[in-house]
Amino acid sequence: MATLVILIVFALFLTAIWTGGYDKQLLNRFRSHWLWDWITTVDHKKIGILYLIGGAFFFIIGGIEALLIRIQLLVPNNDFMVGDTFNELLSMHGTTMIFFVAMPLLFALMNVAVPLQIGARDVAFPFLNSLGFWLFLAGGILMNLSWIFGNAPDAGWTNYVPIASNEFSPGTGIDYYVLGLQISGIGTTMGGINFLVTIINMRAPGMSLLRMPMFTWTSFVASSLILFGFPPLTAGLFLVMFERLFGANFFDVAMGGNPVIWQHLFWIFGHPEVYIVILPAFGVMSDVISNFSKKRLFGYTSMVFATILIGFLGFMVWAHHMFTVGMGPVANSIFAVATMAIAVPTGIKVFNWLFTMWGGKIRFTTAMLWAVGFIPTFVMGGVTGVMLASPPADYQYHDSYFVVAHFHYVLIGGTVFGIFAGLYYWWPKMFGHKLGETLGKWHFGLFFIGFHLTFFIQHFIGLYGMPRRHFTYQPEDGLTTLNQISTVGAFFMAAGTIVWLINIIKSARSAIPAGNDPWDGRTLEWAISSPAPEYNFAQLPQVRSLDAFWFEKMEGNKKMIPAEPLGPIHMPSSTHWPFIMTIGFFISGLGFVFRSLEVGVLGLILVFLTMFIRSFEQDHGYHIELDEIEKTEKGANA
Amino acid sequence: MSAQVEHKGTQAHLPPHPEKATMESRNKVLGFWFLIGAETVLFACLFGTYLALKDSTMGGPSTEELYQIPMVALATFILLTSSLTSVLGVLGIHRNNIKQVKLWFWVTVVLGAAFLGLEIYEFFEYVHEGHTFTSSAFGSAFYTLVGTHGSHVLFGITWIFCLLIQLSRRGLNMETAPKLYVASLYWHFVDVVWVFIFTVVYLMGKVG
Amino acid sequence: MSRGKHLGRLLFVFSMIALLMAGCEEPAKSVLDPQGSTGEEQLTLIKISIYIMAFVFAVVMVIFIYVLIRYRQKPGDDSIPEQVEGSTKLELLWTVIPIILLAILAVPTVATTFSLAEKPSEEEEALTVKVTAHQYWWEFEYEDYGFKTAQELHIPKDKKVYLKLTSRDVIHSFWVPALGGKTDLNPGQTNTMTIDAKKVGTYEGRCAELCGAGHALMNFEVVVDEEQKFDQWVAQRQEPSSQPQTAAQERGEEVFSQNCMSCHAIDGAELERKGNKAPNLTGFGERDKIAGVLENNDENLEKWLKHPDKVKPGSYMPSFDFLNEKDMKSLKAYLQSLE
Amino acid sequence: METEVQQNQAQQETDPTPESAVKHLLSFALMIGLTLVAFAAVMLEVVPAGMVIPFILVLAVIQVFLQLFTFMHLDLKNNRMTVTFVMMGLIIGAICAVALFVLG
Repeated sequence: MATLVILIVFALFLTAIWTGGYDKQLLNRFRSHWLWDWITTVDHKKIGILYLIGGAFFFIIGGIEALLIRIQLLVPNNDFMVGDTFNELLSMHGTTMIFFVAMPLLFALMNVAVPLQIGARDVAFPFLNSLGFWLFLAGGILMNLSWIFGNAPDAGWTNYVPIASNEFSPGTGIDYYVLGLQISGIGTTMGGINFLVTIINMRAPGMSLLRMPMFTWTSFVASSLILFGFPPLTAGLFLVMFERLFGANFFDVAMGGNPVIWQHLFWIFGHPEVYIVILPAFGVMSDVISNFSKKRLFGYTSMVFATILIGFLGFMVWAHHMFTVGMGPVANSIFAVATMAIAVPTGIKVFNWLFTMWGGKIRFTTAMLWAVGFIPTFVMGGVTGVMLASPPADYQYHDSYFVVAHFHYVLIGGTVFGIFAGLYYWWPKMFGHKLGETLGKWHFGLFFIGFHLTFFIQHFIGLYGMPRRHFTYQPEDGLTTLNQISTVGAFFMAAGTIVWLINIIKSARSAIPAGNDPWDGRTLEWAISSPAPEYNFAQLPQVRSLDAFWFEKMEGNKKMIPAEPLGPIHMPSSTHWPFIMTIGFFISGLGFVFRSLEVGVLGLILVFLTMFIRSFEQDHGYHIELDEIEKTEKGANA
Repeated sequence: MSAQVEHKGTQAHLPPHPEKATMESRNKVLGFWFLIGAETVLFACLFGTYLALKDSTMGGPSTEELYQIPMVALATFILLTSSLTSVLGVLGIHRNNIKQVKLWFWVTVVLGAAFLGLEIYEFFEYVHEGHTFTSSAFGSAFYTLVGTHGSHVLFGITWIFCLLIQLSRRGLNMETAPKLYVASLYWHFVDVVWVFIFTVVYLMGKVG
Repeated sequence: MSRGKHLGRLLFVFSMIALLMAGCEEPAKSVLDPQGSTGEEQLTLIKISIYIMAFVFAVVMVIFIYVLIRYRQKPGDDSIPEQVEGSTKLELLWTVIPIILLAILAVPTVATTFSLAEKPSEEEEALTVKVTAHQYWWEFEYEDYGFKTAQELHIPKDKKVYLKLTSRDVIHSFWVPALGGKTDLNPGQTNTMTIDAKKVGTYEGRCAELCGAGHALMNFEVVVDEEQKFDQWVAQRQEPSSQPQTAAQERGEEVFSQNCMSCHAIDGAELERKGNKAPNLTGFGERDKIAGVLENNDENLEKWLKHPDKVKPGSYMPSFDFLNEKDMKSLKAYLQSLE
Repeated sequence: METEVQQNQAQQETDPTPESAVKHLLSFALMIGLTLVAFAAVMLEVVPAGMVIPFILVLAVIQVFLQLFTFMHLDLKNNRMTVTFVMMGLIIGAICAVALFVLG
């Protein structure tokens, strides 16, 4: 019956669209609304801001989940949130923070900075870029709907089977995980391909590969990791979906399946994922440290090769997450040695950062504080990483709070610090005004202290025998004080985040224009006005060196030398199809979650229909005419 | 705002390599190669899963009892031939010969459909013998791998079919030519995957 | 601004004090205080890696702090520093030194990985125990002696114990921090692990792989005794005293066979059916804990019997709230009499 | 659109005269031949038992490269980046498949 109703509604919609029998005035009202502008945008800078808003939203949700976890662990045998509820919290916290916070916030920075840094007018696939964002948002919303419908995923962010199979996790919780990740994963893959092609094909004249800023390089390597890392996840999620929805038997031992296959698939993706979220942060750090030390990056070439090497080795080490599975000493040893090898290029990077600052003139802006705070924090996370690489020692650390401490040092101390550094650094380029420096320093201070309070302690909690994902501990375990300190630290971090939000609002209210080049920048994005005009560069710049803009400034030029005469600029037109297609995916996801094959298929039909329409659409964009460009450029320089 | 850009691409101006002529088409081709790279890993994971589970037949028919080599050989030759015909279509693009393009891509679609028909027939046979998607881990892994390939074939013929419609409506121009080129890349990739399926699934299944 | 700085310093001091305080508590089970050779070997490796890594961290910090102090921009100094490209010598230095340090770590790592995976030799006369994990309890089967027990793993001191680990349902992980690291228990697969204990005592064990709602309370104990005492324990397990002595206990056995038998078993008792879905309760009266979490006394036993789900979320044991007071009392008396 | 027709150095070298179908027909013949050999190796048991699987795998790999470099117009000189990424995909794919087979 329900299916019939849906079919009829669907058919009505289709007839309305085809026959034009819909309310044209209403549609026009929609179109003139400012939201429509954002929904249909294909401008990479606007998409970057959308990613920022989406990521920040989920950051708050994931943060609240983290606080609830820490409150539960405040006292032994607490009964605030136990059992399945606690498992839901930790699963959603992990999944949200990785997929819906770290990834989109990095995509925000990449979208804003990469095309500007390589002197491009646009990304290679504006349509896919927009689609990628909407799919991320749809995936995130779909997964978080599980809180409202009362059955969230509860098998950890790793979603190990058989705990995630129908038998041991009945209901729809895991389905939200599977479909939410599948949808946002498709978007992420598209984003990755987009950045790869952009960086390879769309660089300004003279911008050779070895003149690209470090952030562009790390984004490039991270995008290739996305390209090869997400398919195993896609494959794995398909297997889980088939098993949960259609009765397949990949993991059910009774039917000849093998649950370890999921672990391999997950970690073949999962380990590159770690580098996907850390490498762009490395890039931000490289740019920020070099900029605020007034020096070029020390050992640029070795930095580039270290990045590539980290990316490549990142695929050879996934099984170090599985030392205790029982793969045998041979496999364990191979993966242990491969893992240790990654420490070498990472070490190269750390020392290069230190020696970039050596002999420089360091300015402690907020962005630089994040970068400076990042170095000791990340080194801490790195050295515990090497310790974890040794299988016999890992038998003790594995799945204990020691591991929790380690990966938070890397993911917060590396990725989140990097994201904040990047946001403070590029904020003027995104919005035309800086984030407040005083509040910024409070934000950094509270967050930094809170972070170390929370997680330094957790190394010891782990060594004293507390496994991760335990909702409680016993009074006689002697872990009470340690856990309490950790909880207090979490609240410091929350306070820091609140200061950040206040800072955003306050600086937007006063909106003091920051000027084109507020930080005495080195790379191309600082050569154009803030915020960047929609066509980015009125004339494509001629790049003559690494740190192209700095080079021109040292030559005594105030601007980049243009590589082409001023002329009309071709732009892609806005399109609503990515949004419509995403709605199709969303309907399909929701349908499969509720085990309604019809709705699921219907959503997919909408997706393919949109693809079909898009394929037949003839849209060649539009040109921005010369006088308009001149007007904009004049306004920006006035 | 500014005026819409008019599309002026006509057959007469088609450059010898339309797939490399504009930034747009170069992006398209490069991006598509990346997608192929990603799909390679996706299929590799399904192959790995199949290999790990192929002996878990749970009393159902084993690979050796099940597979019918003559039918697989026929399917293989059909698909290999379609790969050749699609490349002949691409040569047509390079010669700016719309008739040749149409002919060879139509042949490709027909061959693809024939392959798909054979595969569906094969699946029916297997289900008949008690080898189903849910009968064992082997069944699940087999149908997932071969079925994913089959769905790629289906997508491929639909895609090329749509492009053929566009071709007859708009002619061979800077818009349709790169699309066809990319579609033929996709078709070759589907063929490459099949080369591994007949080797790893069917032939190795017979060796045991 | 200056007030802000002041507050910042205060925060810093506070956090440092907190970190120091953290060291004061005495942990009950610790990786850093191993009581068996497996744990010791692992600790050796942990120590080697900590020393190497502490060295690396110290070097980074020294350079880091020096740079931050020495090279901050002085007010009024607008000069442009020299734009150094790099230094092949330095870069080689921090490529080669880490490689050497890692090699130093890699050799004992590989050696220990292989030595820990070895099966105990014939001469060592290891005790073999089959460990089966269930949501959320542990079953220990002494194959050589032909009996099963649950929640408490008894082993003799100074003797290798060869564990064969598997799971009945989902993936669990066997962890006794004081005796050695984890090994996963996978359904349909048997992993092995060798441990021993050099000191008599009771060591806490935990499940270390998320296994469902009751994961945090899937605890167990390893009880280490002198060999002689262990043999006594084995003898008693083989000839358990499960016969009711008093009238209350007799009634208790009746209640047990009516309500508990489909899942639980008691060796040596004259009961008709013996369940194997839930822990074997032979010798229950001698156990330290109920369900691995509550101290074993009358009050807690009643709490557990009435609301197992409140004690251990997700527990499959149904509530026995419906038993009348007398039956409950006799059931408890019977259970506590099992030795 | 034509205003945008840019030719980079790599393309300027390409021959404006259309390529002939001979290369592709030869390549196709070779593929059919390799396929026949693979089927024959399994069905007729002409290859020693232990060698059959490696043998047919090698044949499959040769076919892949034939497809890539003839039908798919990949060539090392002009598309270095593409070749790098396709090879990376093949290597990582091979690692995944073998690892799942051996360790799974």
